[in-house]
Amino acid sequence: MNVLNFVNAFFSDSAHWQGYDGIPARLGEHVQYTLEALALAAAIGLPIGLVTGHYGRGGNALSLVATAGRALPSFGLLVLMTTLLGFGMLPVMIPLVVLAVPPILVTTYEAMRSVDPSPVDAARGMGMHESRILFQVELPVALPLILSGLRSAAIQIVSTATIAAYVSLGGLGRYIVDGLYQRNYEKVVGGATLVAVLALVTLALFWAVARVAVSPGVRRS
Amino acid sequence: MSEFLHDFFDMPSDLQHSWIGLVGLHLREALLPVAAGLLLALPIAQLCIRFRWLYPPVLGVTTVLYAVPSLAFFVVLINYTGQTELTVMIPLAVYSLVVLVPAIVDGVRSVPQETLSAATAMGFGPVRRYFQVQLPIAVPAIIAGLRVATVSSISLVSVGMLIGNQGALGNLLHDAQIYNRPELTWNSVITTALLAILVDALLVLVRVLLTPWMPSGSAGRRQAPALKDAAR
Amino acid sequence: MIRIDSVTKRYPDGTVAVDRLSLEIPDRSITVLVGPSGCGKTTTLRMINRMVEPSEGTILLDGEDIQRQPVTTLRRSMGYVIQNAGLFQHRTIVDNIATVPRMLGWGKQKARARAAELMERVGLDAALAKRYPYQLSGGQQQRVGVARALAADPPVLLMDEPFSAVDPVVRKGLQDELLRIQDELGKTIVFVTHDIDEAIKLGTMVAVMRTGGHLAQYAPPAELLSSPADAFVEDFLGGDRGIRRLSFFPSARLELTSDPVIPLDATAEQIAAPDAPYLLVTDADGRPLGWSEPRDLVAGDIRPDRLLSHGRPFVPGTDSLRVALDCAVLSPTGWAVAVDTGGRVTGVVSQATIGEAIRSAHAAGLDDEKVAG
Amino acid sequence: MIRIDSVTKRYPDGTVAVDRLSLEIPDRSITVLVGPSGCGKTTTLRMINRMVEPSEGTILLDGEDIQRQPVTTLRRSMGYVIQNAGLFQHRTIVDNIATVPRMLGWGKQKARARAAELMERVGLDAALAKRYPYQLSGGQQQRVGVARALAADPPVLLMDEPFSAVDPVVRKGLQDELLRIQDELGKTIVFVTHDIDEAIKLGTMVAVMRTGGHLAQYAPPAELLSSPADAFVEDFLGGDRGIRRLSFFPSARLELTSDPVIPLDATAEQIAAPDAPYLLVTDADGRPLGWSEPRDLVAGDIRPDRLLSHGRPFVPGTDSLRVALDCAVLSPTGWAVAVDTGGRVTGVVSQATIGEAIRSAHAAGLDDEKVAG
Amino acid sequence: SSGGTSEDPLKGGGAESGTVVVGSNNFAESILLADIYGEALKAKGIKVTYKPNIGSRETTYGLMKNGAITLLPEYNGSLLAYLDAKAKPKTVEETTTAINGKLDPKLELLKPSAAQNKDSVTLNAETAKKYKLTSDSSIGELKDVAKDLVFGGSPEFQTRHQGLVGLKSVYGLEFKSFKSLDAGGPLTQAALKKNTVQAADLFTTDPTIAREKFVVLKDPENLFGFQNVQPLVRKGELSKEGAAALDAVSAKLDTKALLQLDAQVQLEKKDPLDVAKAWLKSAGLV
Ligand SMILES: Nc1ncnc2c1ncn2[C@@H]1O[C@H](COP(=O)(O)OP(=O)(O)OP(=O)(O)O)[C@@H](O)[C@H]1O
Ligand SMILES: Nc1ncnc2c1ncn2[C@@H]1O[C@H](COP(=O)(O)OP(=O)(O)OP(=O)(O)O)[C@@H](O)[C@H]1O
Ligand SMILES: [Mg+2]
Ligand SMILES: [Mg+2]
Repeated sequence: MNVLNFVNAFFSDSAHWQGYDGIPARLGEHVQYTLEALALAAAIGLPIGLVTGHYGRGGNALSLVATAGRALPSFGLLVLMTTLLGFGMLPVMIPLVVLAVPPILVTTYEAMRSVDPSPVDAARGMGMHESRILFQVELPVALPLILSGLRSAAIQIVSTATIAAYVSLGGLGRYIVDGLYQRNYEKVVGGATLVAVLALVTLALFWAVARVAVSPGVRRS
Repeated sequence: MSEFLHDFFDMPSDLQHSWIGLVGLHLREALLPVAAGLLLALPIAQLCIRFRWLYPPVLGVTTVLYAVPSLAFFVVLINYTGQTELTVMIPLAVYSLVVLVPAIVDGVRSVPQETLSAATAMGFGPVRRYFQVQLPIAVPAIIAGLRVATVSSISLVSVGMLIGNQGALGNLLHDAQIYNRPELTWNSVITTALLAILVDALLVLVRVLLTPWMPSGSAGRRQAPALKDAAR
Repeated sequence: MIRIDSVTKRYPDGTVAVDRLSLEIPDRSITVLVGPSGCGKTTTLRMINRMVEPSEGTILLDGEDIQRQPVTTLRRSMGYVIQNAGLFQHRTIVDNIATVPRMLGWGKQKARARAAELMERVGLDAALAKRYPYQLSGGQQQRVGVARALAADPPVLLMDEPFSAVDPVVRKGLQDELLRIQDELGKTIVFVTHDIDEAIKLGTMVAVMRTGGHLAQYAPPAELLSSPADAFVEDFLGGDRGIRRLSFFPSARLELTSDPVIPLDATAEQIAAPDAPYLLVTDADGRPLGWSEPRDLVAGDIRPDRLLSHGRPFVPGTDSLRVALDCAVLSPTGWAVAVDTGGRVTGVVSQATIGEAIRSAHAAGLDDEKVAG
Repeated sequence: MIRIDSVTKRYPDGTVAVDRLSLEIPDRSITVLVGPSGCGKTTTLRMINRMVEPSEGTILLDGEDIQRQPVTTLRRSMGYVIQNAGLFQHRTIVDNIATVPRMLGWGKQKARARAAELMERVGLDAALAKRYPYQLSGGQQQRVGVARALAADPPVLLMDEPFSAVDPVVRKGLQDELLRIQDELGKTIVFVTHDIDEAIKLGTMVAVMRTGGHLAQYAPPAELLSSPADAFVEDFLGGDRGIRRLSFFPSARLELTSDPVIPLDATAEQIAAPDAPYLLVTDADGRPLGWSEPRDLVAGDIRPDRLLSHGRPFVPGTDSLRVALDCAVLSPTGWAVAVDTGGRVTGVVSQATIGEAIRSAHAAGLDDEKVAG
Repeated sequence: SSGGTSEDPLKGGGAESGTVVVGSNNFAESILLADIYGEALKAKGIKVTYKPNIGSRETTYGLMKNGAITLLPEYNGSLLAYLDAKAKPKTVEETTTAINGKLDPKLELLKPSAAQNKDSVTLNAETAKKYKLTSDSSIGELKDVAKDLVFGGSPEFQTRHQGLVGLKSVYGLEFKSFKSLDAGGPLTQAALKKNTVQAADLFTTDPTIAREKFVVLKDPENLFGFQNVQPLVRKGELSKEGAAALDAVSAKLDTKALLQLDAQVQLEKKDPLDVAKAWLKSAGLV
């Protein structure tokens, strides 16, 4: 399998392990982009999703926003933002956030909507305040789904952050874009492998978070 | 203004297509893979339904493939399929699986047990039951999946530009840069987004036409699985 | 006739759902399988149309082993009705009903005509034909389920808790409907329920099953009520066994008396004549107005608003002894008022007389019960 | 006392769910709201804890308008129990129960101790404390729901069809449990159900509502059965009104006779002495064996297996006249057998005597019924 | 790292016989030159299809070899550097000879034109000022300050001899870091302008150099070689007539003309095809 050979060659070349273009540096950049974009997207998507989901209003509007968000081509947006804003993190963050907000927003809304209404009713009947109902009754039950939304957003960001390389930023996409122009498959495949591994690590991290954060009473059902 | 419009729709000669031509090309490069993905997803999903243990690994594999950046896919594929549309379409078809397989599996599985029992008891064989009962009832879920797959496919085609003018409307992005014509970037982004929204709306229409049996009031609620797929 | 012969069903996980069950299901009558949750009723029913295959034993349909037939042929010869109807949500009502005929190769026209006919039979308005299931109420859906099962006129009907998801009022309507349809069509019906009242109301024969898939008792409902085979069955039957059993005893042969019945304009003699503690006053049409002690009545000045309630009247012949007894118990005088279908008094009967009637009805069936308990 | 004063609820879509309803709900008793689906029961209940605000009218709690209180304070002073319990699936049982105490600022220890106490009160094993709701059966979950509502010892308990999702056997257990708890704690309970039998069993007062949010009748259950206000209520009550009403009449004062009771080793004289058509034979301990005509009995050779079934015996004092009547009806002889709690025969009573007892029980309540109908 | 070039599996899009497939790299000048070649051939009645905007030389050379394209505008020095990193020709003729020695047997070069367009080491005005460098300074003078500079260029520049590799071995330059941008395109221009990079590889024909007052350093060691525009074709797939037409184009094309044409495309936003046609006409070639 030549792909495996490429992978092997890429990772065994010690030159690939140091310097500004080394794996640690590129991986660090990639993780940084991912975390920043995810944090931004979550900061936008989670509150809106939680509140609209709690009150059950605005589902149609959300669905429209989500469709529009997904319809905007990340790559085009990246180029556009670079044209408008020049170089820097912002033009890269915007497409990544636009990409990540719809899944977070929509899943959070749906997660909140799918919470069994009877405990909420019971909580209200007990005299719980709305905010308390949201955070102490609905959120713990909606958490697994909300995490799954964050997870898909994270995976998409990990995969898509590679386009940052096209506008001269770093990250693992560097290997793929450079490899393309240098006709160096080893780099392309190595870069893609790193991205896939990072995606797997992301999956594992979310799994671990779910194990810790989700109540056993919810996990079961 | 009209000059701007003229510039806006004036395609550089190296693209070898008019704006409409690019739109057509873009749709072809985006939709054919989804169609192929659907054809592929149906049997895969059926296998996953038949053999429950198969579903988690299939989901795992599709998710990992999905995580591979499209550009990397393109570059590796050039080895085999050359610098052609096919190179762009194969990864897109693969990506669509990550949405379509779960959509079909969940859709078919969501058919109520009573309905299945009733069908079996009426003497439906497994094949007839699949095509006449399970699949039609799964249509809303499948179309929901198709919507997500199609929209993201339309968005992803643009990346094909990086392997040499294979990105349809995405090619405008590169030409915008080398010819210093930023309006082409706008054109690319807006046209792509509009295409995606249009196709999405068309699919909603198809769903409405195909499923007169769905309570319209709860259409929003039935969208739930669809929206969840959006998350993938 | 369906004959279940020493059938056992063991599921792959080891659960024994049905244990050496033998049952003869008579033709053209309703046989009810009843028992607590998980006792194997559904499993038994599904073995009849081979949706579950027995681990041991055989099931014979008209003397022939059902294993001999192709499974789809067998199933198409049996209607199947389940809870929530199990309708095809993507097909209109008429197409739902026409499903089996269409599968059997009937033309579209013919199948639809048949469907329309069946909709009428089960009491569905023809206007519903083009609707989809979600547009129907639960009771209507259940009716569609029955119509669909009847579509190809199968000799056998299997019904698995068909009415358990609808509310009590609608359920009663559906039960009456089923009895009427059965009267008209004479199918062989196997009916599963966990509601003993439903079993007693519908069953010609009732098989009470016990957890573990054992048959606890197999008898007509009246016998079940009077002679439960063991404590489990007795417990399962619940209270009021005696009174409920009276449903099976007709009130036609009750000895009525019209001595204490007097009109509103009764003369003093008419009031004095009867040797009865209470008199029933009727209006000009003979409808009951109320009871009174004779001494409270003044000829020519009987005030209807000062009479005692006559309670609920019963219709001899139509109502059972149960209703007659209830009327007597409800009446402040202990006498039940009998009326004709027009509501005119045909006589009155004391609780003691009803008691007599009960005892003789009992005596007629005494042979079954020659076991001290 | 809760006083609902001419309250109307009009939903934004125009539905009038409750229409000028006035109701006085007595303290320390169970008041049941019953009626067909959509008649406004839930709306009425939820107006009491202001989860729905009335469009018109006022609701007074101990004389004070509930609008005057902060809504959360009001709600925390009322327990609320709903169908499927509405438990918090992410919390353990003990934490579920401790919710309101914790909200009220109790310490963790104290709240848990209270929860443990309540678990015992509602009949839950302490071992369940650390489980999650999904690990409990429906009936257990419902018990947790009740315990949770009782946690802060609120004077009022609002219950909306709390038992309607569990199967009939479990439901009966929960109803008995509720009656017991109510006996011990004396809460003011407002209970919504659409099951008239449940209403009659649990209610001190029963409010029958009619579609459109109208009050059809408000009365104690026995009165409801004997004198339904109109055809709607009568219909809603269903059959056997007279017999069901007997549940409220004790059998303690029935006149028993032990004349026809003879031991297994009875002498010829003992057999000949009683002037009765049937004799009841008992074993050495005095337990009933069966009935026989005197002429079929041979002194010294009474064969238990040839006796007639004695049917079901009743326990005077514990059982109601309803049970006594059922026993008489079930008995082939028309005589009911009375036993003590140990199962030893204390006497027998004929159906006619029971009829007399019914009539006199009736007479005691006759004043209510001075309307001919 | 040789995985990529050891096998060259490029294929696809093979030319229909009799049709000339004109390819180009993914920068404006290459597209323009391809258009000029193609239109010149069309004028001679030769069937032409374009495959513009393909990518880097690494890709286009492969496509030439496997026949997916028949004709490509090339720069002789760069091509030689790609084929033989160590060659150091002194004249255009030497360059051609050296290339012919290494060129794939299926390919041949036609006559070179006078037009030159080299890669370069170009500083932005700010950096030039800071280190007191002018267009008379040589690349070598960066030796001491390179460690403080970020260099920008196309991704492939990083691994080419006529790129970072050569800058290190020939001039001993080691930059602080390298930023992958594009082949002398707008990214590079913008990055240089905004001082995101201080030095960059720009094409000497780039009209922005003058506009932005960038400083192109001299290349005394001739690292970037001779960069005459020269058509590369597949042997035997272009008729004599066609070859003659291209030779005629090369004879007329000089650096000044090329600069002017580039300006039309990149600054005046004219379509390269129109520009090509107009030039051919004005040069009397059609
Ligand atoms: N496919 C199966 N695999 C394993 N056990 C099963 C299966 N189906 C049913 N059982 C078990 O067999 C027993 C009988 O099941 P069945 O469905 O026949 O009961 P039922 O009498 O119809 O109960 P219900 O009133 O709840 O419908 C139960 O213990 C059930 O859990
Ligand atoms: N939020 C609402 N908006 C509009 N109409 C409502 C709303 N809630 C209830 N209704 C309507 O008000 C009427 C009474 O509803 P309610 O829930 O009080 O009935 P209920 O007696 O509890 O019925 P059920 O036995 O089905 O629970 C119904 O017609 C119902 O459709
Ligand atoms: Mg069952
Ligand atoms: Mg309600």
